[in-house]
Amino acid sequence: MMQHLVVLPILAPMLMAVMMLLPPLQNTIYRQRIASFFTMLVMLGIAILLIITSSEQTQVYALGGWQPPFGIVLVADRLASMMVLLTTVLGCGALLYASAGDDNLGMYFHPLFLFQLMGINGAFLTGDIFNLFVFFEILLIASYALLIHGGGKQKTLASVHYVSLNLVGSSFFLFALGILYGTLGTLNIADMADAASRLEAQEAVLAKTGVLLLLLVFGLKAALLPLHFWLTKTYSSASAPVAALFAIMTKVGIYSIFRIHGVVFGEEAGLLANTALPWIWPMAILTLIIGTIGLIGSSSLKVLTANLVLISVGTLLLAMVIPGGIGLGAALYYMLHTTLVSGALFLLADMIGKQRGKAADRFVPARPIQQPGLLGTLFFLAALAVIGMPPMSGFVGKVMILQAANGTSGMIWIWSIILISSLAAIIALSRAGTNLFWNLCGDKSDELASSQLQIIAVVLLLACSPLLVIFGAQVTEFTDTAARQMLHDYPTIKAMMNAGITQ
Amino acid sequence: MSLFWIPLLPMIGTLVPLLSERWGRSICALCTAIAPAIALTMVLAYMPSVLAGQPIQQSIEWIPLIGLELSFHLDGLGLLFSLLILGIGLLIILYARYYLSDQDSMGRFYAYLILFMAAMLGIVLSNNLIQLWAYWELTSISSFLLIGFWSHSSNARKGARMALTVTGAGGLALLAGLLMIGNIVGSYDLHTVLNSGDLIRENPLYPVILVLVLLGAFTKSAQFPFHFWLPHAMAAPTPVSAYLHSATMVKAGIFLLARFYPILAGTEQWFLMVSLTGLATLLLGAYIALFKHDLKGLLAYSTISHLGLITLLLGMDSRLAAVAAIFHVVNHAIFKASLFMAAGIIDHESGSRDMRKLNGLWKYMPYTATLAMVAAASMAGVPLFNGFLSKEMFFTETLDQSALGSLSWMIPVLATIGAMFAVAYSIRFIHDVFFNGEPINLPRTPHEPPRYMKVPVEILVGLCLLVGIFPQFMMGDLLTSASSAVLGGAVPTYSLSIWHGFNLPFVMSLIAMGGGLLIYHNRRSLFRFQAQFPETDAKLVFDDTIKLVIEKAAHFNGWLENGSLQRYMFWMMFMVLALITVPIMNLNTTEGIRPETPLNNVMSAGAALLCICALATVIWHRKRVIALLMLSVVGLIVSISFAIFSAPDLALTQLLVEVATIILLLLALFLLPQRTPKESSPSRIMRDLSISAVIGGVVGTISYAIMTKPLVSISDFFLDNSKTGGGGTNVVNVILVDFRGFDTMGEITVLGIAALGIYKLLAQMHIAMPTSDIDGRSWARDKHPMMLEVISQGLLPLALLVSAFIFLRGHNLPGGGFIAGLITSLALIQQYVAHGVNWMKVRLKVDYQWLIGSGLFIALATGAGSWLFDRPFLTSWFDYFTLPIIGKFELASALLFDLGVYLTVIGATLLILANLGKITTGERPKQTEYE
Amino acid sequence: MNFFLELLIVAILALGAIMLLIGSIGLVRLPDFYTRLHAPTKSTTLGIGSIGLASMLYFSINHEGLSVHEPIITLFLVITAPISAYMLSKAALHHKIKTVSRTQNQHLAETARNQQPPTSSSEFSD
Amino acid sequence: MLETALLLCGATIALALLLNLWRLLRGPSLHDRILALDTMYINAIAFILIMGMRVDSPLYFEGALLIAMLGFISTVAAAKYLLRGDIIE
Amino acid sequence: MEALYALCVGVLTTCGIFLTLRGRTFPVVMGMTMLSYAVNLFLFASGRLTINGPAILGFSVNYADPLPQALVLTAIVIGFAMTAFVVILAMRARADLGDDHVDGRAPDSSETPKNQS
Amino acid sequence: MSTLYKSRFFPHPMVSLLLLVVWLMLNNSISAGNIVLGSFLAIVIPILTAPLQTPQPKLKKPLLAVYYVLQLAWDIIVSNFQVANMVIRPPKLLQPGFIAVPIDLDTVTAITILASTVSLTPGTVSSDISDDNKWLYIHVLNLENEEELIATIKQRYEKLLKEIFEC
Ligand code: NA
Ligand code: NA
Repeated sequence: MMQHLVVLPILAPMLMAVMMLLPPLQNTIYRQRIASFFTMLVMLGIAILLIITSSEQTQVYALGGWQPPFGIVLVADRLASMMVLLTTVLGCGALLYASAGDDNLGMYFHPLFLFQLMGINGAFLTGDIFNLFVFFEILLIASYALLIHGGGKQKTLASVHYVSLNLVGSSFFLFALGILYGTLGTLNIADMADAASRLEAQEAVLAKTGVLLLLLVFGLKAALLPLHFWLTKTYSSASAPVAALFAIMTKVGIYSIFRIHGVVFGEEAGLLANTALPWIWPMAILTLIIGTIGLIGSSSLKVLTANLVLISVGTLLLAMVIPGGIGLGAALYYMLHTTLVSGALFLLADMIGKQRGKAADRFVPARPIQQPGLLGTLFFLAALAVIGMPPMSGFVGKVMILQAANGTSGMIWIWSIILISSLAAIIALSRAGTNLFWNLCGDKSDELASSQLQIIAVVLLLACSPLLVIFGAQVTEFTDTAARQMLHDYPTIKAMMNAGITQ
Repeated sequence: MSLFWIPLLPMIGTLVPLLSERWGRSICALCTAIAPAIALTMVLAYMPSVLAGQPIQQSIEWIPLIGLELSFHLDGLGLLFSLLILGIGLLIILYARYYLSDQDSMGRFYAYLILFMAAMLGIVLSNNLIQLWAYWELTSISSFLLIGFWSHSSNARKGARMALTVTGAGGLALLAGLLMIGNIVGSYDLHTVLNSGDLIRENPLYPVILVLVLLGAFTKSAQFPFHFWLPHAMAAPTPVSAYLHSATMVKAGIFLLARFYPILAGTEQWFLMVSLTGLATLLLGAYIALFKHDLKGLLAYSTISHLGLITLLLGMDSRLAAVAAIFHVVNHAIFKASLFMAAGIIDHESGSRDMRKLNGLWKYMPYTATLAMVAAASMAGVPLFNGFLSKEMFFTETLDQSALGSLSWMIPVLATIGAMFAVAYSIRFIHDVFFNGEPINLPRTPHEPPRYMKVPVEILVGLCLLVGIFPQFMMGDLLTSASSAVLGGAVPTYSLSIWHGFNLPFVMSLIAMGGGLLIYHNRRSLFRFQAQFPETDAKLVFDDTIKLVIEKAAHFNGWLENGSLQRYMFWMMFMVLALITVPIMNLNTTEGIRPETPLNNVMSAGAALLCICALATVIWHRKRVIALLMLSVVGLIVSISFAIFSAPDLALTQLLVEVATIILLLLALFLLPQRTPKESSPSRIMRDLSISAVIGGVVGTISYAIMTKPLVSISDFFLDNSKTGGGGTNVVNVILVDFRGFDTMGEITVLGIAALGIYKLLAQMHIAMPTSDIDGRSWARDKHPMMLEVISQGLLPLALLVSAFIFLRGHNLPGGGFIAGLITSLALIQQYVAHGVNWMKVRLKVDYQWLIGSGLFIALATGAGSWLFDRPFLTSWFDYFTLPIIGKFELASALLFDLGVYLTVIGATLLILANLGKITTGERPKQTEYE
Repeated sequence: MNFFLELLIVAILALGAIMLLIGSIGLVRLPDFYTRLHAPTKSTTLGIGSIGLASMLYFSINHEGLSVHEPIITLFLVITAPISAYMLSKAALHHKIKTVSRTQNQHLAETARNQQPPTSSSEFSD
Repeated sequence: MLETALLLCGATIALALLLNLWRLLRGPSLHDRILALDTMYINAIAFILIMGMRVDSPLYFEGALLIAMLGFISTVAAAKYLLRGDIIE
Repeated sequence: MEALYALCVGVLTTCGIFLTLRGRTFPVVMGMTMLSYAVNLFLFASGRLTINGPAILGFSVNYADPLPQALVLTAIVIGFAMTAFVVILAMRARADLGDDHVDGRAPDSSETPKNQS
Repeated sequence: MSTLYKSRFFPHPMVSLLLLVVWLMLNNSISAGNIVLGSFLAIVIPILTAPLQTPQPKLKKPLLAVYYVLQLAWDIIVSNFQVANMVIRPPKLLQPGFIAVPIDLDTVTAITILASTVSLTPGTVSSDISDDNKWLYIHVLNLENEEELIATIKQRYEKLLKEIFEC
């Protein structure tokens, strides 16, 4: 089984999701919950094994035994493995939370959830651009279906916008693929890098449009300005576990930008080298600015968290465009941090909102909640992480990014924007905290306290943050190596392919 | 390793009060005190060694990549501050035990307090810049919690946020500064950094670093113009004010200045920025303090003033001044903490802090009054009390200044004026509260506080006296050691004694006292004078600013994200346009070298048909059914185009999908308005038309440019290996089920998920059904025309036969599981159309969800089957067999995979369409009878 | 290929194409919906039938082995064309689509619309 | 001769298709348009068969067969839509 | 031929995008369908146009590029799934929000042009 | 309605036969393999679709049915030319009209075949059938003699159908 490890993060959730459509798992929520947990545990094991094996050597898996670049390959390097693990951990949290009852608000929660994981993992692992499209569609369609989970006007409206924009986005993905295939003649990502360096001037012009269209597509997923409009409403109206899981969705876009625009069409792509870089710069900065403004102007915790996601997107891409790729390691660490913490915050916002009754998570006076100490502490820790204050992981991430930018040409921009957005986060989160927990009126609300599972879910996700600091040496070392591997390993992968390691 | 325990113990101790709260207040306080007490003992144990000039240092690696070490360092400066933090901290714990009321959660309070203590210790002991910053931020956070402790009060919440915002902002600036320093030095080790003073001062970034670090220090130490948060932090319980806002946290900024004195001081920039800020703060604080009617307000501004004084001292270009600064840090901490505690007692026992109400308390609490008087005298700088000593040193140093050039004389003058006000407010504090007539409308009758509440004050006041009278004995070694740490080596000679003779500084002291008395005497006219200025409350300004920022931000959000998909879509198109037109400008020629395919009339007619119908769809898009018909022609032509350009599989698929789509859209149209209202303005239409036309133009251009260029691609491999490697002659099909079978598996997964999602959408849908058609005509009565039923029944077996035909030949000829699946689905849908949902429901007992599941499962299992043969997922297998009669035939795993596709397609399509029909049928209102 | 066979195919093709064209012409020229309904439904049978026959002959002659699958298309059309017409005309009747004024027995359109037996009183009234 | 005939037949069918288009655009009733579409399907079948003969490929047959099946389905669906609004009930 | 083909792709793209920019769900859905036609043709053309060369071994001499065909097939199926979802979503939106405007409510009357024909 | 064939394996033998023939035609082959496969499908498909089939009248006189089909084919060809002529003529010369034909058949299958026949023969289109299945409304492209047309339909087609299905 070990030699098939790379494909398992895709197949395991798919298999269980499919089983859930069939007897005996069909339509019984209890069995589905147990099955989901079981799957998550298995996936956790797979992800950890994957991390271990890929740390030694990048794993390449040729599906159907077809030699790349002809067949589809999966490539698990450190980065991909890390993303798979991240997804799984986040998924565990979201699933635990959902199993407290949210999964029963509509049909098919568990299969859709697992399909979503399948799509996300596939997007991380695939080494084929068209296959990436397919996995994008899987994760998108699952996200559409999950978004409406629980029902309600807000969700429907958010879905209309989210789905429409993404459908059009997918069309442009195909345009881009058409252009790239039409000029490069291949679909394998590593092979594309190779073909790109051989292009003639006029073909390169055409290929550039394809590369930039891909930026549009990934930017839409990542919620880069001005393609971010779907984000706030989608994230703030999705049911909590779904929103939490969605925290990884923007990262898929960012990951793809890292991979495709940072590496494949990066330094060594001949005439296509760094095509997207001049675009990512301003878009990332604008995203950060708009996210920051949105953060300050947020009127509820969910909207605030959604804006935090936006800020993290801007931050990540800003880190990516630091010349020489020296910000990538920092970005990867920050990615771990921000994904888990925003996932936790979405869950927390839901718990707080539910306990506050009618006021929900809006920043208005409300009756005291049932578990002020517990939720307050959790919120406090999450806020620390978000603001980037010790002892939570945000601080390490931020310091890493600032250090990476130190002394580079864009330093002033990056530093001032990141620091100002940190200040905005302080203002916004202190406002949020004081309003949610301290600004009270009336007697204790009669809403139910959050269930054990929900609390465990949040604690699980939040606990990752200090762990990322405590084991900071190992984690930063890993992300740094992952970044370097990503930057320099494509030639290696190419070589491995040619050597025919596939069978 | 024990140095780690000093900051670590309180950190762990944070949990102690939370756990011990249940055992009662005294025990809680006692338990809370354990950790700091041990830490204090340890500091004392290290003291001899440090005083002997042997600082202690311990570190372990943490995150080497960012230069973060867990590294502590106990030198003179750290020792002095640690003693202050732990010593006063213990007193505060005792004091708070009596101060807090029963309603207050003591455990929480102590937890915050100890957390703060730990953070503070961390700052003063840190030997790593990043670690120092981390603790620095932790003090901001814990002080936020402490200020907001009485969270029900709006003042507390706002005060806490303000403090956090200001100090947090400073903290970020500090971080930037520290990172720059680290970058220049190449290390974040404080020791290394402190030895690189010249390197830093010579760096072109030095001014930037200086400003950033000073921002951190000034915000924390409430220096003008960042002083405004401190008075509002007084919303905190008084023990907090005594501890944080007089003795410790506000001194963190001072500590920072002292700590970086060796590397940042000594330049003109330093002198100007630090001393002027200090001077301004000194004067402003002293002046405003006098006018505060609130006891704590007075003390807060006095604190600001004293912090200004210390800052001024550090800013002076003199090593002795630095010593004086350190000395004053200690003195101020002692007397101000006791004053705050006294103020707390008064508040606690009388229920008010308003000096206009508090009068003549001497009668009620003479003991407390005595203590307060000693502390106030120290604050005023009266000889024999510790405040006098450092103030005299300060005066001495002001006289030595020449950095302001011809204006240097102003420094001593202004210092004296500041001191006059200090005397004045000190007198006010005593006279206004303890004398000055009778109390007015106090909520409670004042009396002496409980015994042990006075103990901390007594101890501190005792220290005031001891230090004031025996300075050298009390402070000598400690001060030398601390100063040596600040100055980085040799400490200038100075003398700590009560009497330095009748010299100019002493004269200044006398002037200050006389002037202070005079000012206090004339306070009423001064109050009147002050009253004529509108009170600019910094808090209001700050609050308004924040509120405005939030409002503007919210407004901006609302404006940007106005909830209009059309806008969002437009922006996306705009990005598309930008992204594809910029590079395409460089395309010199679209003409390639590939020979063009010849054009004929038939194709031109087809193209015309396509374009006209596409345009007609747009033109008539508001008449939806018509547009739909136009659209279906477009689909038809597209499929025929595929057929013409040698893609029979595509043509078949497109045809089927097209019909399925049209049926779906027709179903949807029944439940949607039949016409679109006209609501786009002409300008909007023009805008949309232009952008879509330009994108269309560019896309067409790109398409043309690509088609006319030769292509070197990986496709030959597929043509070469399709038969030999994949066992099929239909290369497209072999690609789908074999070479790129993984894509296909994903594709049917998408289809399956879509069906599930749609089922989910339908499950909770309650829709109003139109009772008449678009023109108001009622529906026909005949639901299922007999003729249609009969013919449909007859067609079904034929259609299934065709579907089987298409399925089986797919591997070698156009066809395959997907196409066959769609044929089957459409044939069944046709039955639904002819017979209706209810008729079908009874007869067709197939669970479509189950069908999807099995289809996907078969595909998955086929793929995983290759594992049995130790091959990668989806490795195909095929072989040829010969049977009698039948002859040679082929068996291939791809066919099984295709079966999965087939079943999934049927399941998904029917789950969607049949369920949609079910919904409408179930909810259709009774029709008005046929006329 | 045998000239006469070729000629035969050409003739059949021509017949089919002309029939189809005439059907489409009728669709354009005829005065009302009901009359237009006749044009294509007729010409399809013979039109497609002929072209299918031509194709059958063509492939049977030009390629080894018989080609007999074309009639299946015709079979399908013969089965389905009447239903398409029936459904459309039913809809037209229901929606009272205008007939050309000289249409005889217009009252029958009304009774047909109601799917009632024709009323004897109004029979043969022009 | 056959080649020319096929070319002419193709052109004839194309002409027929354009005539259908005219009716499709012109209407006036929806019924007319649906009828025009139905006729288009028929003509498309012929077109594809002729196409197959012209390029001498038997691979076009299935396309024609499917159009024959599908044209019917969509015409009936559209007519049902006119009659009942709901096509599956 | 290529030019004509590209023209058709351009026209379809234009029409599709214009429709997706409309304010009601149904035209938007039609726009997406139209856009997907354009996309499919475009993607198909990335393998260049070939007449009489279906990629069925033994049936022609000069085979068309089979890979884009396979890609387009996948794209068609996925497009169908997506269209189906968005269509039903549009209905759901109408049911939930009471209006078929993409934003759930008709725009303010101030934005409506005054002189409607 | 006459006797129904009850076999589980051959619910509709005629259908099975038709399927086999169509299968062989589709494959352009009468190879043994195709006959086996075709027979298999011809058996399986009717079984699969059996739940969706309402009882069908039995074909009593298959030979007559063949005659009917041939006659219909001839009629289609002939009238196609007539209609072609009408279409090309100036449309003003047309005399369109509706007629109502009383139906004497009592199985829906037969009625459907009759209506289809009417539609297939150019010049007439079955427009509607009355609720009680007793009247067939026909639109006639050029209605010259109403009674004669009704009589022709009844004689030429309905009578045959009645015999074929014996109803
Ligand atoms: Na007073
Ligand atoms: Na229905």
